[in-house]
Amino acid sequence: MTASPFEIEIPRGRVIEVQRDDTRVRRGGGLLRGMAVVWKHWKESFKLNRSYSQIHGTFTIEYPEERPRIPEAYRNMPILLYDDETGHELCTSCFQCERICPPQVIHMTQAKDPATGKPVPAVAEFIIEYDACMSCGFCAEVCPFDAIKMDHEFELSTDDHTQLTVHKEQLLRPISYYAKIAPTMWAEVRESALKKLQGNIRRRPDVIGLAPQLTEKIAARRAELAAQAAQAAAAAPVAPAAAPAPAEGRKLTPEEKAAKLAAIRAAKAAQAGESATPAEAAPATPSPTPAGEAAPPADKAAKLAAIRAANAAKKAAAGEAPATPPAAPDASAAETTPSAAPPSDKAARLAAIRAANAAKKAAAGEAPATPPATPAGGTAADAPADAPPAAPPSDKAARLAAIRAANAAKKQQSGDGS
Amino acid sequence: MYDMLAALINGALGWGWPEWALNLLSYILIVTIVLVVAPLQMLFFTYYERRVIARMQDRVGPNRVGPEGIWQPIADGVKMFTKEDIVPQAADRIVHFLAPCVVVAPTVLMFAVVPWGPGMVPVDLPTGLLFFFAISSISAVGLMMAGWASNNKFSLLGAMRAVAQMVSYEIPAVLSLIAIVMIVGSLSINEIIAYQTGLIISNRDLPGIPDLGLGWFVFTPVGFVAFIAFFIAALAEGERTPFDIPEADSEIVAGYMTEYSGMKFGLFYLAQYVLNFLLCAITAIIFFGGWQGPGVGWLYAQGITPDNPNGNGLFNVLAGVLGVFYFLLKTYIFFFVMVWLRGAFPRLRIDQLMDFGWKFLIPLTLANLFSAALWVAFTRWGPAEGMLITVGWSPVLRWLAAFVVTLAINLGVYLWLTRVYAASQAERRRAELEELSAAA
Amino acid sequence: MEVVVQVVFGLIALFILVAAAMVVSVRNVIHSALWLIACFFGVGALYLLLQAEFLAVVQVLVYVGAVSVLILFAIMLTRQISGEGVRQLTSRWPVVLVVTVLLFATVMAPTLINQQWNVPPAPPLGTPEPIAGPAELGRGFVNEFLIQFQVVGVLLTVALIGAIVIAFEERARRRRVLTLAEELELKRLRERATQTETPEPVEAEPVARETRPASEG
Amino acid sequence: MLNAVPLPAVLTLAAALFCIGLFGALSRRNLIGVLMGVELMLNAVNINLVAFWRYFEPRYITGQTFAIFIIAVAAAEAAVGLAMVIAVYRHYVTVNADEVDQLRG
Amino acid sequence: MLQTQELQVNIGPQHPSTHGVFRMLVTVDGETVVDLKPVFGYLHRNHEQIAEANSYLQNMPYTDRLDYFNSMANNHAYAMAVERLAGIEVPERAEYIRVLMVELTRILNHASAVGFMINDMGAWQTPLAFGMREREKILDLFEMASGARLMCNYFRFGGVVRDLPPEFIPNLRELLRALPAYIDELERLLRDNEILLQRAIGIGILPPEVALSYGVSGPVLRGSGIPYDVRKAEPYSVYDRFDFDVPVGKVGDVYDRFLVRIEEMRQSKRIIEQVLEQLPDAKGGHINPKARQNVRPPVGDAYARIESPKGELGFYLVSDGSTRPYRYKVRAPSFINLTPLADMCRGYKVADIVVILGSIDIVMGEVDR
Repeated sequence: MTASPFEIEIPRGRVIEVQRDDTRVRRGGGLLRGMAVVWKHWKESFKLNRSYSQIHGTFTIEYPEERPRIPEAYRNMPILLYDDETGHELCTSCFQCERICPPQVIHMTQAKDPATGKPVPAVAEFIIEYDACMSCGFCAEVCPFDAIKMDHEFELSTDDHTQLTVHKEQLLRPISYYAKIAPTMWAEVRESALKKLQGNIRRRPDVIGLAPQLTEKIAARRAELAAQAAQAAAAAPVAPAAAPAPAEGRKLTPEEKAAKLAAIRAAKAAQAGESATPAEAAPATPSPTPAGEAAPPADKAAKLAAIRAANAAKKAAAGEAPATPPAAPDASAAETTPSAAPPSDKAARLAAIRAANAAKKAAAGEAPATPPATPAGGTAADAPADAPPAAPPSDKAARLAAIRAANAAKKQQSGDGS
Repeated sequence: MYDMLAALINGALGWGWPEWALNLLSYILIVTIVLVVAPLQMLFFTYYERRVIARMQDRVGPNRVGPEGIWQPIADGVKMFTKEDIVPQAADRIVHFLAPCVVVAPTVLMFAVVPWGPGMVPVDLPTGLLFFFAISSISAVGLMMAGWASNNKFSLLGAMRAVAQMVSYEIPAVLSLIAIVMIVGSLSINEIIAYQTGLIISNRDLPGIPDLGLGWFVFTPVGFVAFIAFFIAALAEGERTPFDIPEADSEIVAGYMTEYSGMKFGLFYLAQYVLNFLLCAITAIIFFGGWQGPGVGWLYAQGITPDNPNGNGLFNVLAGVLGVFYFLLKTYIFFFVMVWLRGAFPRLRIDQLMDFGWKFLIPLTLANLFSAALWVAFTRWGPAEGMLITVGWSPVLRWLAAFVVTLAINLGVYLWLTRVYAASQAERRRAELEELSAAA
Repeated sequence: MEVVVQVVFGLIALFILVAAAMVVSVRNVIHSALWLIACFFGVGALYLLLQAEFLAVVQVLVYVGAVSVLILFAIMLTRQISGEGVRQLTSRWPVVLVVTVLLFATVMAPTLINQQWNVPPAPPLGTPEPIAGPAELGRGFVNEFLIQFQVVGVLLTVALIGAIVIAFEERARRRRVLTLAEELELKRLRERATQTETPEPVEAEPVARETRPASEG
Repeated sequence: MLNAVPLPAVLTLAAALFCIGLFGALSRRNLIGVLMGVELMLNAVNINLVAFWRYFEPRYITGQTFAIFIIAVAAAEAAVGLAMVIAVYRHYVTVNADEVDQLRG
Repeated sequence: MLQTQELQVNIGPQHPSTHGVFRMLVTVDGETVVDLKPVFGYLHRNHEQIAEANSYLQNMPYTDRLDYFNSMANNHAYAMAVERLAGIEVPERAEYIRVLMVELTRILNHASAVGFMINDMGAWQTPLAFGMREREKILDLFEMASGARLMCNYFRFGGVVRDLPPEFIPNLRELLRALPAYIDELERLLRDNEILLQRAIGIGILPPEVALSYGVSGPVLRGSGIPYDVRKAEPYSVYDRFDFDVPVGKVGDVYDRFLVRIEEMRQSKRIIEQVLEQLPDAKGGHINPKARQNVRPPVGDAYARIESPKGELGFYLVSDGSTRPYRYKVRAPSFINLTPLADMCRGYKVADIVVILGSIDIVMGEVDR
């Protein structure tokens, strides 16, 4: 080795030359030593190793059975948050995330007040192209309202590429979901986020800014607004006050009544269960919502699903763990039925949602550790995607809710069983 | 097989079949068994290898198909069968088709002389060992055909490497076996197994040793060196790490198999794993007594044998089961060692492999041959053969002398060879350089 | 039993002759070599039929395992891989054909006409016949045929050395591709050599050109 | 075998094989082809030796011994011959016998 | 008179051991390499042009994708360049966190680089599996801190995006307890292995003067015996506060590079231990609160270089006063270390090419950019 052509001053530490001896006669000892190392690994591999300070033992995580530990800071895909209590989305469409996004996959339009045409601090449509998203997390970092956060859900694979262009309905998650997956990170920003939200709610007229999943809340809000309008009107004819939904003041059909009844029962059953945690189970990941045109059969099927879900939830609450009820297949069957229900069948939807919530609560109460969402997403994905995509979002949401209810109940059952 | 069938059909059932019918039946039975056993061994070996090597790498290995993944090879086989069989446009179609057959056929033929248990050898050829190696050398032709017919540089290169490797390592393999053959005095595999009775020391070398079926050759210095040399050569013949150069994927993609797909590719794998099984089996047979083990000899002596026609057939079955158990146990242990080596070592370069074979292994086996001659001389020869030193020595002394002398020779040669080999490796480049500089 | 043996012999003979004919007539050299292997196999089978087991095994070991592989190697090394379309026979092949057929006729005529070979009578079927096996052969090699055996051993050694000498390229004539480190080492060696000859150091020539010795014609 | 197949049949086979080999050795342009012809001829000789051994004196080893010697010689011949082919190829860049016509090279 | 036949063989672009889409047009004489022409660009993603169209912060996740093994190191170099350009101060705790992350990166890179090299030598995955196992553990730590395993995107101008989570340090200490045993084991498995010695000693020698003239850096340069390490030559961040050694090789062959990598893992472990000792406890000091992420640096240029695990990684930025870099240039160590490949391979056997390539330790994402 020639002397090094230039000297480098090393203030601390020193230059060490690696130890090697090329001239040593070797007789196979190194081979045996290597074999000994491998033998040690083979011998020790019959026990599991989950520790950082161990270098032996099997490290494999058998994935579907055993889930990897996901740290709080884990970021996969962005999601939008809405408030559980008021139902309002946190997003105000400030376009910060759209601007920062390095691959430019966030697209949004600002909501406008239908009366005045002025922009409202709420988002009308919000699209993220998951397929091009690089999960850098800048959107979540820059969002001043903490409306966009990074999800922990990573099972996003699909055989339909277009499903990876995700719309607002599928992006929305309740705050409670995020608080569950990232408690400390949410706790840091909770105060300011909710404060800002309260300020924004005041500037949102009508139902703008409400998460479309929460159709009951939208309905309630509409009723409230209608009642205000009715009071404000000087002319006070004998209003058919019984009708809760003034937009379509129709009488309830017997079927709708039955659905309502089912929903109430479901709610009661769930309350009877030991649903201590108020946290809601997660809704499905942006799952394909096969939109059939609403029709009475579908309507009925949805109701049926709701009733079954209610029953299942009741059973689960009672602590029985029989075989899985056939609710889930039925629900997906309902999905597949090409049908057309008038969008006004609100009662049925309401029932479905209540059932869903009840069941979800039961599920969350009993098995909070189970990662949510997966089975729901899975079942929904089972439904053929060829249904015409013409149904209004609220209708979709109702059916989704019904399915989720069924799935939650199912999961509850299987969770108890296992 | 024939004896058994005769005893069963003509004896127990009293049907009185003619001899040729029994012969035919026994041959068909044997062939069927071999043809069924060979692929089964291959299937098991792929699974076994993958599980073991996964464990060595702190993984789990295939464990999804069936209990503990035991059906994984079946699933792989089904996949192989359903894959498209692609023949390159420029390939020589007939030779391309024939090559896998030529590679597989000898491996099945080699089963003909492998004894599974006492009296359980398909054909007891007097030249069994030679037959084994003669047949194994045929697959080299198949590899050459595959490499040439594919009309691909990588294939041809891989085939030429494979054949060069097989041909060169056949020499140390056969030379190391010849040492054993010299001691036994027979090429028959049954004879070689029969020699290895005793306890640590064969009771043919030193009469009076109790027969526990443990007088294996590996316990003698000659046998040990032969075993090491043979096992290394077997690794090279079976194209196992560190000698898996023909299919070194980091260099020449998949060697001669590059242009094969579907079941033809599967046939190459079949051939390779069956060959590995056979090499492990031969190692177990020659150096570790094959089916010999505590109890087998005694059990078999009670059964029906040519020497003892009035024995009890039940003992035959017991001895057979125990013998097959010992035999397979040893074979699988050797395959474990093969997998272990694969898990631990990188691969040699082709010229280093040739150097190792020709400059280290062959001198070592030649020296071992000399030791074997001395062993025979010390343990068996008398004044009649001109061995005058040992006149009047007791058998124990003769055995001890043989042991010490051969151990000294083998150890000395090993130490000397390693030194010379290392020096030759280091000096070659240097010498060439100096020559070049002198030429300038 | 006799019929079976006759049929088997016929098949083997046919196989050998067809394979041999293919060896000399096929255009592709590789195919020709493969037919040669088939022919060797046939001869091995014939040895088995003649109850020369050891010889059959040796035939397979030496011819199939070694000689044919050697031939295949030589073909591939000389890169006459695709012999298609190339004339494989010399222009005088009809003459050769006539000559060989005549030779065959002259050899066979007395054989076929005069069948008095004084073959000892075969023992009746089923009686064990003492046939020399590998053990007798081995003993023969170290007793009766010791000299011949040694001569063959010497012959093989000489052939081995001769083959290496013939095929070996002299190191100086062989083109040696130097590695970077060797180039520098060589440069240093040459510098040292020139320094010892002449006191003042001579500027070394550019290394990269220098170290690939031009192959002379 | 001895009863079933007469000795002349085996000898005829050997002679035919010899003649085919001779034809190959004389008519092939390719040097390797010539070598292959020679190998065929050697095999024919071996068949003769083994046949005579088997039919005349099976209890002695002379015939087999000579066959083995011939196999050894054939192997040596193949090794040297192919080495020469390779040397010739290196020299003339051809393995066709009729193109290798220079005494000096 | 000698008609040696030269054969041109393409190794790659789709080849099991070219570490990505990389082609080597090799002229061989028999098995000896006469000439080698590296052909790359199959993975060219227009990184530098994209960066000039992005804002400064938006480039941060793109630097992750350069050398996807060492995203932390890439982040560090880029953040340093922008900080120099815009004059941003970095709090001390952030500097320590940065050093910690980059040294962890070095360990994981060297562990898997050694594994890959031995894999190219033909070992059937075992050293690679061992290397990958340690890598996984370190990636777990990265995930805890940054939220992602590979594309960490952890550094920001003026610090790091978030402070270390509370479970990070205990887990790191656990890992540090295992590291010496792990490195020793890897060494025991390979260091004296006769087969590896045969494959590695005297193979791919890069003499120091040639190495310098090509401008290679990192373990390849140090393997050639030149003690050049940016951490010592131009101590950036807080590297002047740590006590560590610079291992150098003797001959400059594959084996030296292997040994240097093993030794550097030990030194990195030493640095990490010192970081843990000296780590300031200032809560919330992980980022300079005054630093704006949406930087608009003044007109000028800046070059920042770090000792990335693969060598000297530099970012050169020119600002025209806007929010986007006017010029953005990466000095990618993999690319520059790859340039002497032809010289390193000449005269060796074909099978050595992959080993030499493995010993250089390239990542095509960085070579092609």
